[in-house]
Amino acid sequence: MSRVALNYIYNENARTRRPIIINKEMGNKINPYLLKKDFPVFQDKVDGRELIYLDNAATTQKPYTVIEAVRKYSQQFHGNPHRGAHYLSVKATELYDQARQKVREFIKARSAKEIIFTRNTTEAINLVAYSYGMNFIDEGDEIVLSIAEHHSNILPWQQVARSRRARLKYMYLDEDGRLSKDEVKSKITERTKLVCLTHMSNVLGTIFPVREIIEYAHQKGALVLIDGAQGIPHVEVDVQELNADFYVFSGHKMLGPMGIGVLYAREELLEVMPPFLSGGDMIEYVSEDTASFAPLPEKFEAGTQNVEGAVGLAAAIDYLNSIGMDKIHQHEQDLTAYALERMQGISYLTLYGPTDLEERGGIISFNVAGIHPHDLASIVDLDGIALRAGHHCAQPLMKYLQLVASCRISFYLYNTKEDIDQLIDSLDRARSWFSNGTK
Amino acid sequence: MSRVALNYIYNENARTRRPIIINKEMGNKINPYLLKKDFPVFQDKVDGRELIYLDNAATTQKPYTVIEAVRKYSQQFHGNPHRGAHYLSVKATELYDQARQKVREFIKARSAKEIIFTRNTTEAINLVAYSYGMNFIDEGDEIVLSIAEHHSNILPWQQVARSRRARLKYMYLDEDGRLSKDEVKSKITERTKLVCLTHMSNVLGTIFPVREIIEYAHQKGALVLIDGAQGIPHVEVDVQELNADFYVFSGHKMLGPMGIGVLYAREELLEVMPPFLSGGDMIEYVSEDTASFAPLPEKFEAGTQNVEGAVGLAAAIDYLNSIGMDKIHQHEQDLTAYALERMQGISYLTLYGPTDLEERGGIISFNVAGIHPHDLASIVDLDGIALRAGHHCAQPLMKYLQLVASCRISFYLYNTKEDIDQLIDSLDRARSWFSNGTK
Amino acid sequence: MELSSIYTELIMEHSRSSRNRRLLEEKDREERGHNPNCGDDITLQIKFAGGKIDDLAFTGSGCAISQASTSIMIDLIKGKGKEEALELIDIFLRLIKGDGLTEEEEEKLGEAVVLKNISYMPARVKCAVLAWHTLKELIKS
Amino acid sequence: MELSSIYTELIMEHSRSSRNRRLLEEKDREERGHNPNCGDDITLQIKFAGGKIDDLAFTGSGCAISQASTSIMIDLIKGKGKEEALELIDIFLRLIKGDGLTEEEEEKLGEAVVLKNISYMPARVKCAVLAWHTLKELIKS
Ligand SMILES: Cc1ncc(COP(=O)(O)O)c(C=O)c1O
Ligand SMILES: Cc1ncc(COP(=O)(O)O)c(C=O)c1O
Ligand code: FES
Ligand code: FES
Repeated sequence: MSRVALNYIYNENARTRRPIIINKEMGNKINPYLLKKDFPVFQDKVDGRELIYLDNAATTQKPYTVIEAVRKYSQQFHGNPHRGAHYLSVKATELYDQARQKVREFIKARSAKEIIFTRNTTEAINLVAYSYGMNFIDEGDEIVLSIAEHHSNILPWQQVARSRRARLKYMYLDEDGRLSKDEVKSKITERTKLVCLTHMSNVLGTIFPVREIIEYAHQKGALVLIDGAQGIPHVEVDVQELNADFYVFSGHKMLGPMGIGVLYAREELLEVMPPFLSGGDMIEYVSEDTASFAPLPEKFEAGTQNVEGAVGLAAAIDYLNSIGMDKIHQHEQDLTAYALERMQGISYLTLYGPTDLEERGGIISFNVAGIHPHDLASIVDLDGIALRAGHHCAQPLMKYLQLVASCRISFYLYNTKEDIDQLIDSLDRARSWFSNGTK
Repeated sequence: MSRVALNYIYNENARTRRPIIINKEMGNKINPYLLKKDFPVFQDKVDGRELIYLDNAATTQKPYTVIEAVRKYSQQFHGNPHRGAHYLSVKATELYDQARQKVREFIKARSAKEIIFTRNTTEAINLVAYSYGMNFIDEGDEIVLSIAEHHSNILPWQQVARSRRARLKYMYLDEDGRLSKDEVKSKITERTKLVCLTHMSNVLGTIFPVREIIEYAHQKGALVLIDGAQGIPHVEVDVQELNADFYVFSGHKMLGPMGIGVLYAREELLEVMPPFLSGGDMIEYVSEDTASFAPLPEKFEAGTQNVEGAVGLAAAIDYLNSIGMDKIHQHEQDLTAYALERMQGISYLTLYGPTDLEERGGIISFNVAGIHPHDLASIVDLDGIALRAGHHCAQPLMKYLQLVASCRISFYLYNTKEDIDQLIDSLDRARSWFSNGTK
Repeated sequence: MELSSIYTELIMEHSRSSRNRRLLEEKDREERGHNPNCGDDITLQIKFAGGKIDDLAFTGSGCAISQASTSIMIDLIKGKGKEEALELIDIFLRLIKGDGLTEEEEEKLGEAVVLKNISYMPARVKCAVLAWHTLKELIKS
Repeated sequence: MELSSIYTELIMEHSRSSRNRRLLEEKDREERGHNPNCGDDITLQIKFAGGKIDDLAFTGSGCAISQASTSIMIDLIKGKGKEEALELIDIFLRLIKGDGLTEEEEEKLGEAVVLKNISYMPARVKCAVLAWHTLKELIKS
């Protein structure tokens, strides 16, 4: 139990709307009660109830600083970036470029040219599929996915495989929801052109050994795309150290606005890939019949970009940095340990995914005996608890697990042990009601 | 002069932050001085100067109501729409659906299924190019564009033409920047599969007779895509009456947020078109090797959508409706008449585009003798005037006009005659400085 | 809202009941209905006799609401003529859409009225209406 | 900022001057430089003699800032050795980047220091540096 006992720190700063910086001296833990004060959604009752938000894998809530950054941009600095000589256009360009730099630093990319803003993870993967996949993957090549991929990291590759007559191969999971070395080695071979793997399973919470798999794939001559939608928000990522070829993620899953996502790719790859979307500012010269393209990163950003989204994402990164990704990760691990410990003791619950904390993050899938997951989600919602039920956009994994649906909770920096306690109380009530009609 | 004399109405409501509704009884004109109060950017000095914003064709400023709608969504109602049973997810779904309905009503589409949210105009056109163009345009087919298209409505078609071995044909403009009937008839023929035309030229301000051209194209068996980036914000559009097959536009050019745009397409077309981006919520069933797709409109919206962008766009539409598109258009016509009248009298100016108000809207391109457009943009910026210089992402048109660059001013509901007067004063000063070193 | 006002005793009973969950020995037609976004599906089997719906039953799986709604529907519809059945389906769909029903209409729905509160749960509407849409297809096919 | 602090008299003069705008009768090499986002371009021609830049001139078109910067650059560079020219280019690029220069460095740039304020106009930086980048290519090629 000692590893899960949170050592809360009370901090006077918390009453202001500034991100809370926890001094090392005060212990190396964050205090989610204080962090919650930075998030307006937790200040008022939501639909008449205290909000217990356990759907962070779907999307996260936003701190004041992010909301304010977007508002301020929209009120004072809004212009169409690039090409304009006037103040607002220059200012928008500057803020957009700064946001790109901020992302670069956050993921430790070599150059800002390697940061392409997209709408979300899904679009980033589609960009790679259309621009890299449709042009560099050939008949007979193999694309290797894990069976735990989100639809967004499956469908584009189904399409590439179909169009290019390549082969899709899946790496299956062991009984604990892990990818075994043997499985990796038997699927990734000299024929593999691309490996597409999620950093963390959005269903099972498994954190895959991406660095090792990338290294192995590179030995075999394959490139690797890491779907970081559930990675970046929760663990420190250094794309150079990982040596990822492509790494993609969404702003809205890391405290940022919707409508902004990121494709990181190695510069050499982006250089040889043709543009995906075309039009607007991504050109140099256009004649009636042909065009030449702008250098990176503009080459991949067609039309007016979502500057306010990028500005909001930069503010989200500032907020995360002010807390520290290591502390955030530790906090989620503590919550996960506590939740697993409590939930494992409940006989009507079935839990899915690895039990070893070393191999997983703060996403827990489970089912309640005798209650359909969608009923359960509705019932706990009556107690103000937000969790997700369904296939989590991972139908192939669900089929592999022989499940139609599961309930899923997912943590972030503002969650508390109390959230978990309340969830379990609510599960208990649901369970009695469904078993014998009492609450 | 009588048609350009604005009949300003003073309205007490203006001091509150509500959209101003001008009663018919008070005259049929809007008062831009009052409207300006709805826009925070005009409340403070920008970079130490009063802002005179004449770059509306690039992007427009946002009223409080739009900024507030986005803020409120982000603070109180944010969730990942679709599939979630919990309150925030349901609320986000509801607001997203309402925004779609609002867009449908605004452009008078038959069904909300015909409204696909995209990032911007550029992405909407790319969607059509990839999904319709790459699948339904065949060798020998012709794609007819006007020479006045924005790069976003050229490059995707160059790519389709190249991949599908189709032919690109341009309709050229007459000396006044208009499309003649003869030109239309000589280019659109039985071989034409698709006509791509901007509603209003973003360089010359020409409003093309889109209804007539659509009718003619349909007679010849061709489909028509109207690039409404400069249409919807300025004139009332009824897509059914127009009978457009595709109509696309951007939120950020009509008072809305960045990162949200719209593709309208007739339901029958969307039904047969394959998905463009894939992943996330746009599916029904997914197996390891194949997938079936969700019905419209989800089929074309992959990944987590920009709900806050859609909510902001809905607020922008509310604002525009509260004024009335007819009044907005009339106001812009009044400003254009005034500007043309004043500018035509200045010998050092060369104006481009139609002189007849019936054929044009509030975008005016010009050059100042002896001053490079980019110098001019920098100089007027020193007076707080935002205008655009360059090729306006329409290089083929510029080449056709034998211009390297031009200056461009573009009006919206908050512009005043005074803005134009100040611009002209600033041009005069620039001109004297450049001619003889005095201001 | 209260747990007990949505998952009412009647709904819980029907969702657990196996009375209408069976295969018909003799059937005229069957129809499968499915909700792609939860993966649930049911199959309805029907037997007509003398212009009336003589027997009706279902198999398949889903949430408590879909299962209860199916069972309640079967109790209501069995023995009715085609036209009347279609009318009841229509009334029910309007109930769930949140349209106000007349007292007379509510009466016609009988027990099915307990599903009224589902109209306040947009995410679950699809569950309540699954069987009814499937039946409509079945009768019309 | 003031009009006169950017479009200074010296800049206006150079932008109008035709002294350095010509084709060399004898050239060793030439290099074209262009700014895609405005469409402007210039061509520099160079003639070396005894390890020095004996003659340098330009043709092409562009804004006042690019034309002035080109003309000022030619005045500064003509007669210099390759190494010194490259050093001056480097100092100038740092000036426009907004890096603080030492007094000594500013002195080396001579008239070119008038372009300093361009560092406050990000949209026009490309204009000020066009010729200098082109010359760098030309010398190094
Ligand atoms: C006519 C026209 N089409 C397309 C666009 C591109 O719009 P966006 O950059 O929002 O995609 C613009 C504006 O830049 C435009 O004026
Ligand atoms: C692992 C994973 N990949 C991809 C996605 C898709 O992200 P988005 O919807 O932001 O494109 C998600 C989240 O839904 C996810 O969890
Ligand atoms: S959740 Fe599947 S029918 Fe209710
Ligand atoms: S605007 Fe073209 S070089 Fe200055």
